[in-house]
Amino acid sequence: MKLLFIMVSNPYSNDFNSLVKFAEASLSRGHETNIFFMGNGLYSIVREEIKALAEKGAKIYYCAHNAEQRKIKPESWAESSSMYGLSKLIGEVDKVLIFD
Amino acid sequence: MKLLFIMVSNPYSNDFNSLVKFAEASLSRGHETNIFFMGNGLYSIVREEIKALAEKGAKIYYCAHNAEQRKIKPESWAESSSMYGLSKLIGEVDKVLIFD
Amino acid sequence: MVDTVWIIKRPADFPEADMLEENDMLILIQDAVLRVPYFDNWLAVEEDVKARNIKLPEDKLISYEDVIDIIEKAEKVIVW
Amino acid sequence: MVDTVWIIKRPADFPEADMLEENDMLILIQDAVLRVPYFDNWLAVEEDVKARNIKLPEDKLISYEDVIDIIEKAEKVIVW
Amino acid sequence: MAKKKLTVVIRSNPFSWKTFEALRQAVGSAMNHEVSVIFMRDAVYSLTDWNPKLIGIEPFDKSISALGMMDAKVYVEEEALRERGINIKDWGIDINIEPKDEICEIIKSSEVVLTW
Amino acid sequence: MAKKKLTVVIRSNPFSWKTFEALRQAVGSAMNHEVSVIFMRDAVYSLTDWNPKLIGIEPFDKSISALGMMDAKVYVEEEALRERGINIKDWGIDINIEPKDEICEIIKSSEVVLTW
Repeated sequence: MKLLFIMVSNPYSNDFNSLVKFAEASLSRGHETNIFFMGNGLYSIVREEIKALAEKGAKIYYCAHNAEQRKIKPESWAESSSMYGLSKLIGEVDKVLIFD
Repeated sequence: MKLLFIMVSNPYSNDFNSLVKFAEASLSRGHETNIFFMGNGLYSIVREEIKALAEKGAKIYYCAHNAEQRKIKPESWAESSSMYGLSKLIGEVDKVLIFD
Repeated sequence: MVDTVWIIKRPADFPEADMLEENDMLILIQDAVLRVPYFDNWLAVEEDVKARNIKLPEDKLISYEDVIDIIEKAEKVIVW
Repeated sequence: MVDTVWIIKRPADFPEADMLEENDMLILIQDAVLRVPYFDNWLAVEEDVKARNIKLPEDKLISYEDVIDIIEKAEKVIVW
Repeated sequence: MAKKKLTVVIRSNPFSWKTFEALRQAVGSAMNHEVSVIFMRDAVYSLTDWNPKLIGIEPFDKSISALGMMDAKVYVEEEALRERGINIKDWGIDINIEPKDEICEIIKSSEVVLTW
Repeated sequence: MAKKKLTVVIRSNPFSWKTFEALRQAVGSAMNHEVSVIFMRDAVYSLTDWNPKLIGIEPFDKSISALGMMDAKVYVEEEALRERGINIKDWGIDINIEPKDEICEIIKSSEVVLTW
């Protein structure tokens, strides 16, 4: 299946751990795994665990507006997107989990 | 008097607004105003409002360990410090307010 | 067959009773493992339970992979 | 003369009754302005009250500068 | 891309940036999906006549207007308003005050539910 | 620099990075001040035999040991333990289980109180 995780939570929260564990489990089951970072979730995009998920095949997106607002410059393996991009992703996947 | 504000709260929280308003009020009353950023509070050190407080005379400190952990590089008007530095500050001021 | 999988994160912050259907399933993660729900159909993520040193019946514990499998077969999922 | 100034941030998250002394003062900021305490000696920051469109008696409203003045004269301050 | 019945549920953190972000998400989603936005529990305070700028938060009036223009539906929990003794302001669009059991039905009939 | 009676009160967010940071602050402060650390309400879970690494959090055992070596005092709210039916683990230092009214006295007699 195609899964989308939306990460909005604060940095260094329990949600970060859950996101990483869920995404790893999704990848290990061979599912298409997308993660979208927005709001305060953006702060977590710079963590090593996210880079590792990207290397294992997770597709990483982020809200460019929130990144700019927070002065965060994601690396090139993360794709700049928007609320409209998120909406299209929601239309393409089977299930959505939001961590907020 | 000498006031110390410790900022630990999450970014884009109500505590950020309270911190800024309290610090402005403290400066307007002519008090020595110190702000120490640690933990998730570090994320707020890059906001314009904090720079403005520094320009008005607030002394800005941060926990270097937390900054490095979060990949945040504060500007030069902020002074790198530690938990020991915080402890010494607490010994030098009259009152301490923590926002967590 | 599960209709809605509810992922519960906070202790006792369960969905209102009106929202739950017979074939729904509650899955406890994070600090939600501290309180058992008044609804038979629940499971908890073992890692989150063990991390907090909470004792729950072994047959209620599942892995993150198991949760993904349950989500795949369910009609929908709501992180509550 | 105020002994301890308690800065309250969350609705109804007041200090335990045992902690409060007669000369203490509760100051409500942020969402704490949504609930009035069962303790006479309280004030609320006007900006936080007005921002939330809450009606409180005018004589209970103070500015951030006023809070700083109260803290200066008090024995100590605790952000609760 | 499939058009879905999508519901954004806002439950807590009134007077915060969270509501602003949730509504931005709802507006973005309303371009492709059939969107409902539900304010329940403490989040109902977000629809009163409050003043975000006073506490450093960006107002979300434009998002509410946009939801109206894109035919998204906005619902508020009736019980939550009553328990708090508050009224919502006129946001210039239809806001449906519904009892909790009706709110539950909307959530149950959605394909995608995003909670805030 | 004045040596002060300083109390760090940890009330919520057990199983989190917050407790780790609060204890780091307590250890740093214990070098110059007379430090008490109080665990009350849900924070008492932090002193049980839990396993932070399983959920991506750094253990704070070293901070607790350091507090012991620097003669800082650690207190736990007795009622909070009882209500939750839990026991604290042996952290290798004296941890004082005290009733709520005793905890209140410690807070009242402090010069600086840092709440978490």
